[in-house]
Amino acid sequence: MSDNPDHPSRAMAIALAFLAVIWVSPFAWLVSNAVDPLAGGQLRLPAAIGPDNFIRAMSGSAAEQFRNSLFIAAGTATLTLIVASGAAYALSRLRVPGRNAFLWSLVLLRMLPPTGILVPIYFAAQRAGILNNTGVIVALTVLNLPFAMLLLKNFFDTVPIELEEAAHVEGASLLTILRRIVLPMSRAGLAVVWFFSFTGAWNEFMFPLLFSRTTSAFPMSIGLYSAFGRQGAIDYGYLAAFSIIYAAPAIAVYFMLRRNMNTGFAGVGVKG
Amino acid sequence: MSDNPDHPSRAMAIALAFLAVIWVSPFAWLVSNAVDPLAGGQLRLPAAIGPDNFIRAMSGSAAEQFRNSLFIAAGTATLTLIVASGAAYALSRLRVPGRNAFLWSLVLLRMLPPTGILVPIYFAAQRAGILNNTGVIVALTVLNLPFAMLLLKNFFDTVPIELEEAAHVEGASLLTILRRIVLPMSRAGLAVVWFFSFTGAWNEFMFPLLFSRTTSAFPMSIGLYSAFGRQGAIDYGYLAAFSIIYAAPAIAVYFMLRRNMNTGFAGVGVKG
Amino acid sequence: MADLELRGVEKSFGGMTVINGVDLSVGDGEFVVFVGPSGCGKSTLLRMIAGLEHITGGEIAIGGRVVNRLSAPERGIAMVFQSYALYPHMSVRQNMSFGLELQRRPKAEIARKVQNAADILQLGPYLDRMPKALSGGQRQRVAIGRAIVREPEVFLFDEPLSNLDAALRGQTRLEIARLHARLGATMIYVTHDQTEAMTLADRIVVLNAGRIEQVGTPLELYRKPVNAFVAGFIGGQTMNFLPLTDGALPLAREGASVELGAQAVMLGIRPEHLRLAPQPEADLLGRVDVIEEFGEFSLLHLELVSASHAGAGSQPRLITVKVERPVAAGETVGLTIERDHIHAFDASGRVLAA
Amino acid sequence: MADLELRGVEKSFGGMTVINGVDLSVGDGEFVVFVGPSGCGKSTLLRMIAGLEHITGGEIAIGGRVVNRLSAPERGIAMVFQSYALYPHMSVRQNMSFGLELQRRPKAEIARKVQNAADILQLGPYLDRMPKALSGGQRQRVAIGRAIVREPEVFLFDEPLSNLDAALRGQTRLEIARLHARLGATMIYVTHDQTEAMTLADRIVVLNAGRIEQVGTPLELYRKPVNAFVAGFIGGQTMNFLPLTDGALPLAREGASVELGAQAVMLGIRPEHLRLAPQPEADLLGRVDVIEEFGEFSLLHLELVSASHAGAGSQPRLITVKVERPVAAGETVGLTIERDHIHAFDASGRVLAA
Repeated sequence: MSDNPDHPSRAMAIALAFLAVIWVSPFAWLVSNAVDPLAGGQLRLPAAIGPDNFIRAMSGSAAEQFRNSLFIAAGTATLTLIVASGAAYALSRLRVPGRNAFLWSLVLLRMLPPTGILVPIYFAAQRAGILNNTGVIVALTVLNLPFAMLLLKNFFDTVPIELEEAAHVEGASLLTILRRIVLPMSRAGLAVVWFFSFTGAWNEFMFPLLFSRTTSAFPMSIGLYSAFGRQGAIDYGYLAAFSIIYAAPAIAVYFMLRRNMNTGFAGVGVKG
Repeated sequence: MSDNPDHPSRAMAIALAFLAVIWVSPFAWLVSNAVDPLAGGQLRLPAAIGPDNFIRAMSGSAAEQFRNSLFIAAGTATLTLIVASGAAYALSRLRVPGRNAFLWSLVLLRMLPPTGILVPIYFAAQRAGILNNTGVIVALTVLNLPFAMLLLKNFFDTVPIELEEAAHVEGASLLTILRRIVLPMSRAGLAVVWFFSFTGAWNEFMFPLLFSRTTSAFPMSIGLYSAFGRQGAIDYGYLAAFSIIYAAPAIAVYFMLRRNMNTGFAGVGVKG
Repeated sequence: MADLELRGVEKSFGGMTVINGVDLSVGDGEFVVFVGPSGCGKSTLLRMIAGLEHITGGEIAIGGRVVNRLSAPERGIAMVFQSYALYPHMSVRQNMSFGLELQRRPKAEIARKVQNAADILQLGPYLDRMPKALSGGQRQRVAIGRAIVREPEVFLFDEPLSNLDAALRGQTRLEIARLHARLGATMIYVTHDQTEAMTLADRIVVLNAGRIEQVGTPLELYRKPVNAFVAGFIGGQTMNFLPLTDGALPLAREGASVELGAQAVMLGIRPEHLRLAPQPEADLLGRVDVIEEFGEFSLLHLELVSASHAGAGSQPRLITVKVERPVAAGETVGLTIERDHIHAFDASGRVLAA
Repeated sequence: MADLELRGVEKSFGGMTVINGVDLSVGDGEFVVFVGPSGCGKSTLLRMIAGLEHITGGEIAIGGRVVNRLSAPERGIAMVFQSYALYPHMSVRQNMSFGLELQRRPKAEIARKVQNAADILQLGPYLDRMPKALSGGQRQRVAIGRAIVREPEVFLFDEPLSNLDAALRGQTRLEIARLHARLGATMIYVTHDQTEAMTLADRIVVLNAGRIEQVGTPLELYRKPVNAFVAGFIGGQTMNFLPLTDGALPLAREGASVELGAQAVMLGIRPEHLRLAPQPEADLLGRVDVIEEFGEFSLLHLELVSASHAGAGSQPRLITVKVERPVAAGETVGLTIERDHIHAFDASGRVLAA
């Protein structure tokens, strides 16, 4: 709608650059404090450089917390993916009466604050005797299911039914169609669901805090909070290094799945 | 791909019904315990019915927490919407060099666990002197921006450029085009962003806990946790009533915006 | 290769009947086109033959064997979909081998058959490309190739050309005609485009609202449509329909008329069967409203002005004429009707024997 | 109403030239069609006239006023987009009033003009519907109505019929022709379809690769194309091109040939300008490969078999003939070339004067 769309407005470019700076500065703070054994919490070039903060943040209870986080996150992501993809395929392909009502009621329930249903879930887990990290995985999976199902249903919907019909005419069984046509074509959606479930569970704070009442079962998200709340002077360097280690697996998983996810984001609407 | 797609498989229907029961039972627990002044934490029909639990959950500090939650949630949602829609329109329409790299780096940063950057954000807020609920709003808005921008950019992308060209040829200014064409056509996206920002901020636990160090500034999410962690016997009825009141605004907002959002979810891929 | 037999085939969806007792015999090696407006049931009928839709009544037999209860892969058919339905994550070669792999054929046989189909369709250079790297016409050929390798008894085509542009559509139409001549296979082809039906078919089946209106060769349908629907649907330019008074069309010359019998209520005449004529000898007079120039010929859209034709106070009556030499707009011209090409219709739209 | 003048108009995107010095005069009230294959620059040229694309060289004048530096709304044009570009959240009436409201015209005037346009286009019953409740053809008419109410000096149409199906396209083409006759406005119309160009245009501009190939009336282009591109592009059936030997086409009869002069390297003849003839008198002999039956006529696709034409070991040479009576496939037939309709081309593809 502009005569000259090739030249962006200067003001816009500056505004975007400003936004980017605001966004980047916390990360700069993190890195500069983490590598500086003498870190004092300022945003500045490190006074010294050394691995001391990282060594402290990777030993003892921190290492245990890292393992707990990994167990919770990978377990939740995998369980969510398996259950959700089965249900989503059924929802995408079968004309179950009331299918839409079912889907929308799930979405509506999911809109509730998860903390709002924490209480009944806690008691349910207590009864079932899974008031531990396995319980966290089950609870988070149940919470993840509605959106995971909706997202995957949407991906399965984009696999044209004609492709399945073509494969059927050529003699493929339902299992073959799933294995050779539907799942490969939905790889992006599967990757996105796994990744979001993973990071969601990795960041989860409330459920592990309530479910895992022994310190040895705590994940890193709780460790970060307790490190932060320690008595006396705040140990900036340790905090920064801990934060970076805490963030690392999500970034690693992101890069592992990135190639798949680019189209995945396109699927949920981000064209890049 | 089936000879007879009109009849869903029975097994599938049962599996879906089972899922639905698992999903609904916590809510049944909540309601039955909340209306029962003698609630004991079982999933059963109420022994008695009375408003006592609700009255206790709406008085004193609980009412204050409700107001705080509302301030944080509405403030975050509105600020996010204004900033994100401006930036998203620019991203959608201008060919800024490196636009895609910019967008993707924001998404990447957002993938980091928010708790991972909690530490620098805390100190930044301390410096800026906004270590209070206004600070929570600013921090949450900054965290919301990347996804809000991506989502809105996507909505603006679906407004065909030809519509803006047609309005331009008819003599509309950029502001008129935005006001009369782009924003009305993106109402669904605006509603979705506002709603997700609102519920996200309403549920937020970490930021208010760290930023608002006085009890009188705590929102309901923290109130729920402290009610839960109280000494002595657990007050099931109070907890259930509190949970329901806690969940109510999100549900109310959902129904207020629902008509707009149905197409909004379609936009992010959910056909319903 | 096989013949195909439909006997009283019906289909209803929750009380609504979409296919209404269809009987049809297709001979071995015949090319039959189902044509009709959208929603006439032609695609549903094809999908019922393919085994992709349930049959709620009647019988379908392929090669003499009733296939009602057989699933699609057991029917020995191959289908080319409107959207091509290529597997986007497989190369052209993988797309074409998929069906044979599922049948666990030996690798060498698969390779030979794929190469053979690729040669027929000139797809050799593209075998290792992905479908998205192909043009629309090439994808179309891959979809046909995927059908060929399976050597089916019957080929089913569901509007295979509707996603191609006009020029490519003409070319691909020719390729399909050559393919049929080469393979000699039984082919059923669905389209809404009467040109495709006319140019490709051995026999055309005209469908409307779930019923067969007429079955015949292209020339039979053009020359002897059995009712007004077929008459209006078939033909490059739409037929002119003129209402009659007491079974007769009054002409421009005082007292003259074309008599078609008491039962006739409408006369049909194609634009190419009207001729310009000097006004004293003309059957009809018309004022030129719009001229469409095609180079080789022109179409004149006329408003009838003979006193007996101009509707009394109602809409002007329009008629289309195909002429070789152009005429100026606004001019009044005389027309004669070629008596051999008149179609007479009764009140129900059926043709009356000439 | 205004005339339109393009003088050396150029457009380049980052070093690539897409419009290459176009000169054109369009008279007041003329209907000019830009036609060409996709990517020829026809839409870009239209958008440059509309003011939606920057002009990198030359001048555009509307009604004698150079508009290069004027924004789109100041140019006095209205544009009908290929996608119709109706505002989906406004009713038909709001869509049509939007432009006039922006000009702050009095309510009564707006209502009158919208009603008037709705009457012309028979949109009265739909004024309060939303665009998504309309059929494709109705949306098309709303888009035109939105242009009419603004009473522009020049109407610009960007492939307005390409989203309609074949039958509706024919109807809407007629409506646009009637609209032009009624309004007498200057209209520029872009299409890739030669039929639309031929039937609608006062004058056709054939574009190819950002250059004008030829400007002329439909009949001029059909009868006297200036080069092989225009000859192949214009016409219902594609022209046959036959290569010459030393400026002559050897014929089937021993020693006979058509002499076209030393410079000629190719002969062009349209399918409608070949006639079936007894073999002793024939100019060319061909074996019938594929027959396309159109009812009124047939197209024969022949493989030339006269000794001098069948390529030595190379691809068979194909030729298309339009005939009135059908012939059996596989039969060998004789053809005569109508000498009046031969086109001769030189090595660069230009036509040589007859």
